[in-house]
Amino acid sequence: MATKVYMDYAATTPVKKEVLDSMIPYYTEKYGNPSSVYSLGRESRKTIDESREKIANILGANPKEIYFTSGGSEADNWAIKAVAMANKDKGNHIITSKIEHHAVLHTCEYLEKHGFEVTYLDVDEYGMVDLEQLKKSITDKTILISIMFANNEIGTIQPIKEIGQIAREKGVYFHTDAVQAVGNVKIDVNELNIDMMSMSAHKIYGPKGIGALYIKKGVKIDPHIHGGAQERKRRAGTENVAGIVGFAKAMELAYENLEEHISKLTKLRDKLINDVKNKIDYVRLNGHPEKRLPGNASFCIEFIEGEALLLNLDMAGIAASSGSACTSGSLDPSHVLMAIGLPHEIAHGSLRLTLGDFTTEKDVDYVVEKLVEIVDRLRQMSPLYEK
Amino acid sequence: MATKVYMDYAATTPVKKEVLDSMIPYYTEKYGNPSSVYSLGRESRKTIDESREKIANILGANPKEIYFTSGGSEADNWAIKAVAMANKDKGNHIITSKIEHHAVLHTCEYLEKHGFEVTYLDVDEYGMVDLEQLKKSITDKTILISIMFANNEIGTIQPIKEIGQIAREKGVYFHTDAVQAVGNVKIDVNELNIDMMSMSAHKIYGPKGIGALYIKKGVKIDPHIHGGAQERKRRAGTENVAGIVGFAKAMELAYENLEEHISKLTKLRDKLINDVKNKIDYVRLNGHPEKRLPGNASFCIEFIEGEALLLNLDMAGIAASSGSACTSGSLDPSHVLMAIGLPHEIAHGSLRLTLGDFTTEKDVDYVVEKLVEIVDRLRQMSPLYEK
Amino acid sequence: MYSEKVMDHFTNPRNVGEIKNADGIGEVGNPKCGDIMKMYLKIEDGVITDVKFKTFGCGAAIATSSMATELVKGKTIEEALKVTNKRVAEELGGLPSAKLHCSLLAEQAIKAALLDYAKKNNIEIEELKDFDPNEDPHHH
Amino acid sequence: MYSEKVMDHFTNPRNVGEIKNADGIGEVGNPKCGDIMKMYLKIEDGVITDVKFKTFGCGAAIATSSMATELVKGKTIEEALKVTNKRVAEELGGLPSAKLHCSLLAEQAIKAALLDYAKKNNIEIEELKDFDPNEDPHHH
Ligand SMILES: Cc1ncc(COP(=O)(O)O)c(C=O)c1O
Ligand SMILES: Cc1ncc(COP(=O)(O)O)c(C=O)c1O
Ligand code: FES
Ligand code: FES
Repeated sequence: MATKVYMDYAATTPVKKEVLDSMIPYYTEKYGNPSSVYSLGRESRKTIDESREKIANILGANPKEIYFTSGGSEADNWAIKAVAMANKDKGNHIITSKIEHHAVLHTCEYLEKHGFEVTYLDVDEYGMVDLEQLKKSITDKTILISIMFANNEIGTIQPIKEIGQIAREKGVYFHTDAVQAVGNVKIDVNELNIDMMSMSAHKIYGPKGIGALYIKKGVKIDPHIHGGAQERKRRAGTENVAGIVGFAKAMELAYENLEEHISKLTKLRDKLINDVKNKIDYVRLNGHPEKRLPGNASFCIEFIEGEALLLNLDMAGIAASSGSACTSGSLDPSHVLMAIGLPHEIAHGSLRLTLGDFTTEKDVDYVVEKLVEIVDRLRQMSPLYEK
Repeated sequence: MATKVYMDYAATTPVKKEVLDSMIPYYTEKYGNPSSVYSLGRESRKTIDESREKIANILGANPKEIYFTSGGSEADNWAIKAVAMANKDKGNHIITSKIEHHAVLHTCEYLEKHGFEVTYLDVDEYGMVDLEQLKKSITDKTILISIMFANNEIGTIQPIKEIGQIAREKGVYFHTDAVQAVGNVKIDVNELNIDMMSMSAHKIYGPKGIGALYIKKGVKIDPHIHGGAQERKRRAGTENVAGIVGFAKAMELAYENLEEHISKLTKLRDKLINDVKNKIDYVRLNGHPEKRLPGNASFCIEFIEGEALLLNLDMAGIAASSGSACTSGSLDPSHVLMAIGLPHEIAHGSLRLTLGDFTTEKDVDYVVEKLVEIVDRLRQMSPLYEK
Repeated sequence: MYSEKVMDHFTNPRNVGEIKNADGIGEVGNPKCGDIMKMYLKIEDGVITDVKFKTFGCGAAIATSSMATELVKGKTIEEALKVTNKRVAEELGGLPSAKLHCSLLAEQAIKAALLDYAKKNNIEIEELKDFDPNEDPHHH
Repeated sequence: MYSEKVMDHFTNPRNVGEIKNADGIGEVGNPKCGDIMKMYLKIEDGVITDVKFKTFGCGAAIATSSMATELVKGKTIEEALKVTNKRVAEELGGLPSAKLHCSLLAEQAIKAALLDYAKKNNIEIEELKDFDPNEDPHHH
């Protein structure tokens, strides 16, 4: 069935019309290589500079601190691996949390195989890291703290400013994966004490395959891709000009109407959460009740399994996601749901509904209606559910 | 002045209409994340699979051997660094050539700082590597040979099959940077004994920011970006679906009409070369007279300097490039022109004109006409030129 | 991802439910692994006259439960014992490789129910001598 | 990349050429570095009455040669010696930082020509006592 209601904005978003329109000329008539000296090339260079400036201004950064990458995963990999490599004479210890995106976790695991030590901080039942545990974990071998801004599964927003403060006091670099926070939270990198920050365009109505790493001036970090002189010799490769333009446009749109976006999404999300809780029993909300992304509603629905739920929702034209292990055919449910202390069988029944700029109240009503039916049907065939 | 004649196809190409048309739906209605289980996501997954298959078929590869990257530079970095890391217990020696793209050279230099040894093979006056020197350079510590398929500045095409044969006989991996060869040469990876091959879409009328690395089944190589399970867990990050579709479409178009493309370009190129040689004295052709890319005409024009030439051409609406040091304000002219044995002062007068699918005979005539005028004017003010 | 046949059995699973006074009941799997299958058999004169199931698990788990019940219904115990996970997967037009273990669950649930029947009736079923219903199919 | 003024002087360079029987000729730079500048001066009663140049080099090198000739034409030797590369770059509305060394070339070419004039006429110019026209401006 064709998708009637898209409720997976945290997975990716459609490209907004204004964004696509801004990109098209850079595929067709304005195709010059930004490294070329002739006018067609200089025009591309100028466009990249302007895009970089737009993004920097929104984040309170200097344009020279914004480095374009192919997305959030590359930005995470770069920040962590290249700070580790560049500072290994200072120390070999990295601190992160148990609920990071795999782009951070698997990178840390890779570094563990190459002589680095990693502390994975616990989180509480709401997904919050403990600042005291963080402080205690810092040793004189610690070179980097990497804690995500907002979690992609349960939506919890961390106390970034305080974490940055602790890092700065101890002279340790602080990287944050802000892929989910960008476009949903006001961010000033200096105010929040951030040294490096990962971003991705396709989560904010921009194109897939483009993102950026903010690197504060003075941070000691190796280049990520060697080659041409692009991105101030730190990330070689002919620039994805159209992608960069689209990313900047998406940022502009997101921050032009941030307040409105947040209040609209928060209202819809709260309605969704309340309706689900009122109409379905044995449901719990995952993540922090207040400190959460405006569009994130993450549930555990007991006695049923996530993949079966998603397939049924799909058949009703609803796009959603789950942290169930069965979604990937693997054994363990999402590490995030495990980290907030959910038992396996409950984590298996997780459902993530994420709302976005095109979500309407009617969509919410439709999803709740269908969800009630489907949950009922699946519970009827569940050996765990006894009325 | 607006560009009237684009003769820098080796730098980048405009995106063809058919290519752009194939991409647009993946920005708008078909925006699903390929990792999602619902129909919108499965559709994206299917599209990626089909694109991978198309590209693999053209190259005689298995679809599972094609890994999408953000471009040629990333592919080069991945191949070299990750083979080095994965095979360092076997050896620490890498062989490459002096005329590689910076994405290969700077990566090798980086590895030299981290305990690897690199042999940079010489080339002859035409830019050809010497197979005997290659054979002699292989030791039992050699783990990788990386030699480019075709050179981006002077267009010389290397004896890839023979290099691959030598590598295979010695049990050494063979990587080739085929960014310039793809779309201009028929390539069968098995026939040519290639283990890894870098590609980039924006050189063949596809979008910037997408490319691929061919990795033959069985090659021992580390993942490049850690994170999600994309690209068979070897290159994480939400896929650039539109980019992948555009890349596949561009490959399809390129190989549908390869013969025609080659014969058309070769004819125009030879006309250009002959006209320039006939109308301007003290000019030499760089690169191999026959074994060269169909669209590449690289000259050295004595007594004048490349940047001044490019600026004048730009004012006449002509987009071209040069390996002159002055183009970048650096001291040394292109390493490629140095490697083929040109003296500094001659390398400074280099001019690369590269032709493509939209080049006409009229374009060639216009460029020759303007070039004659400009060279004359610049020579008038050159202290080196004495009539 | 899933074949049409899988989706059909997942959407309209056959024989869902419980049998009051079943002659054999088998439960396999483990909620920790995210999948539990419970199988109810009615057996008369060595023939499975009725079968029902309840399943907590993914689409493949539900579809294989459904298909397995269809395959054993009306069959003798001997015939039912020949319903392997491979057979169930084949009848469904194949399963993604990550989902093959789910079909093992269905095979085991039937065996567990037959074992229960055998125990209750003091019968010895040769083929089930070494069968352990508590073994975790995920770790095969 | 280049200012309008630079492009103007690059496109229409002033005073290109040679002066037969020049009173002072200076040549600096090195073709190995990709830039050579040759400056011809006509000097009467301590005043530069005519000046011409030839340059092998980038856009900035040509523009700075042109601007430098304009700045010294009609000036006394003392005034000409005050035409620094900074001054030339400023008059051109600035240069990209990678191109600043090209403006040094112009300053040096003038000095070299004045030195040549001084030598030919057995004059001592105090300011040029330590000047070495063969020094490579790239390595400053
Ligand atoms: C031979 C060669 N290798 C690598 C590259 C780099 O490719 P990309 O710009 O896609 O990173 C280029 C072009 O810039 C090239 O010509
Ligand atoms: C928190 C977080 N980090 C990183 C990523 C990876 O970003 P990308 O898909 O652009 O590589 C994502 C999304 O997939 C994410 O949600
Ligand atoms: S029941 Fe878990 S993957 Fe099928
Ligand atoms: S003369 Fe070489 S950079 Fe200006």
